[in-house]
Amino acid sequence: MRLNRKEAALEAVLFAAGEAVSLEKLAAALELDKDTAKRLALRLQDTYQLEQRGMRIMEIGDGFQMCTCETQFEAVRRLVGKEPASSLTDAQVETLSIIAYRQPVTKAHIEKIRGVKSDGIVNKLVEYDLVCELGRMDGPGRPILFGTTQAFLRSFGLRSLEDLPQESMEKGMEMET
Amino acid sequence: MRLNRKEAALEAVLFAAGEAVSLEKLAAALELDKDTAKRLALRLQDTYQLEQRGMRIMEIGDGFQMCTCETQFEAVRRLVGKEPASSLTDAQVETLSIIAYRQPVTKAHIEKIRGVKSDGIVNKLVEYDLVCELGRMDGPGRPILFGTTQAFLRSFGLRSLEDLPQESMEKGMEMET
Amino acid sequence: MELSYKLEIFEGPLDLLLHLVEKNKVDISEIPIALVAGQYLEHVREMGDCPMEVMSGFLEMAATLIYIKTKMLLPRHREQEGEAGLSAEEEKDALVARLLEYKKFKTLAKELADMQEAGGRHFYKSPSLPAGLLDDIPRPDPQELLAGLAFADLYKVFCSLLRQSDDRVDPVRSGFGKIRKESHTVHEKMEELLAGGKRGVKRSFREILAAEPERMGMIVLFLAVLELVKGGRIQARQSDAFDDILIEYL
Repeated sequence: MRLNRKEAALEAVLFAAGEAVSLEKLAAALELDKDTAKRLALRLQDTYQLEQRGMRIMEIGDGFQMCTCETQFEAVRRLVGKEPASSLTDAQVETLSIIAYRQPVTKAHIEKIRGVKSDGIVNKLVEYDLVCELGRMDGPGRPILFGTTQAFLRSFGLRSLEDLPQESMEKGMEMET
Repeated sequence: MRLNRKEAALEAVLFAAGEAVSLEKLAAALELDKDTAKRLALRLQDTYQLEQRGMRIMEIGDGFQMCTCETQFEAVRRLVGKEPASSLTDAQVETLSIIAYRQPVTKAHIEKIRGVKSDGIVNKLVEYDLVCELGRMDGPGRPILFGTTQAFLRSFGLRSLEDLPQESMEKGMEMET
Repeated sequence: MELSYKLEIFEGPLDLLLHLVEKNKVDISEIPIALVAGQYLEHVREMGDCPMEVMSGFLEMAATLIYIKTKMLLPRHREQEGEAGLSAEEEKDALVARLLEYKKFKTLAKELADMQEAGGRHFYKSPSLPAGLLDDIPRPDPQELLAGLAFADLYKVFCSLLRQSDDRVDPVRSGFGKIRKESHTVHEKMEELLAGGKRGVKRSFREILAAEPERMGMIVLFLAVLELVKGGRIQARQSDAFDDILIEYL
């Protein structure tokens, strides 16, 4: 079914919002009065159901929201479940090494050593449970301090960072040069 | 037009993902082979256009992404209340174009072409997620190599890097380094 | 008009140079170095209190221009064998190539900016997964992520990073002080030099240079000397490389 202009606008607005949009905001965005906006939204809801689309329009509280249709739950689950456990990228290993040896350390300090914004990478490492927040630094802006996690230690068979013998660090240095 | 089950699943997956979904992931989620998944995605793209829907399906890189149709720009802007993306400064676009055409490229090479320090600008582009680290170059100092992201393709409406405007001879001669 | 022109901000030395080429309506490959070098210096002088890291790039280009100009002014010694470096023409060609490359990207950047305007008319949304699915997502196992990575590797990476970040501090440039505004033009300097001696008088270039407190002033002074040599007003002699240059008024 071909949509009329206002319906297409409604669809676009609900999509872009990603969350529930109040009738008031909806009406303002579509330049319609609230009653008409509501009638339009209910009609789009019917259309989606009739056409068995992948999304549906839900009436939530005083507004509407677009979400995936429950019949498509499995397909979406297959999408997100298919995250391959790849190894860390160069940038991630670098950032991890700085955090391991300089903890507790701020993002600003990591960026100073690497010479490039490392925000996203630190966040990723936190998400991977290799790095965690240790608290906040006393000082301007009270930046977050990061350190390595228990899971990080476990992966290297270490009980604590002190378990790391000094000699092995020197060995690392020799290998380097 | 009533969608068949696979089309509805495709729609649901693209909606839920928000970001670009590679053909491989799409095929896995839909339990189809890649060719069929691609045909299906292209058909959905046509359908959306034909029905003048509020969203459109864009081909980005080796995948697909759902976004609002440009004809609905005003309606969505009224909802969001501001410009979608702050536009870049001249220096930022200049740096971005060097990275786009010369990737993978180091900061030193960018600076050589621009004749000016570009550290802060590259960092800003990384922060905007238009540029990312691709790894490190083999060689003295192992400098970081930069390239453009999916978000770059998206915000410039490019399907792939091949869609970049051609570098013509009149625009300047090639300089080998 | 004149005011806004002076206040125009250039992205860098190449941007300024390109502007001058276009302003003089000359082909890039035919760039009149002598003319452009003078205009370039004017601009750099007007930049005034620029941060050192911005200024250094402009000065570097100024030095390149002066170097090429100098080579062009000086009589050629074709016979001299084993002269190191490139000829003035080759230096100029290299600069032209850089300028062309820069111009190409400036043009491409304009096209890209237009494309961004069109691309920016689409809106995207962040991922929104069906309720109940979020708890379902298996997180990558930290152990799997670190597979194949030994603690020694991590230390190696860390050490090489530290070395690079030490390297990043440019020991020469970071030692520079500030450059203050300098008000002399080449022309003024030439007059000053001419007033400083009569026909037959000999002066040490080193001594004149020593009175010049600023880098920019020295560059201008050197240019002025070259202009006077070219104009046949003075003669410059140097008995050996790195010796003082003796200036004789003609």
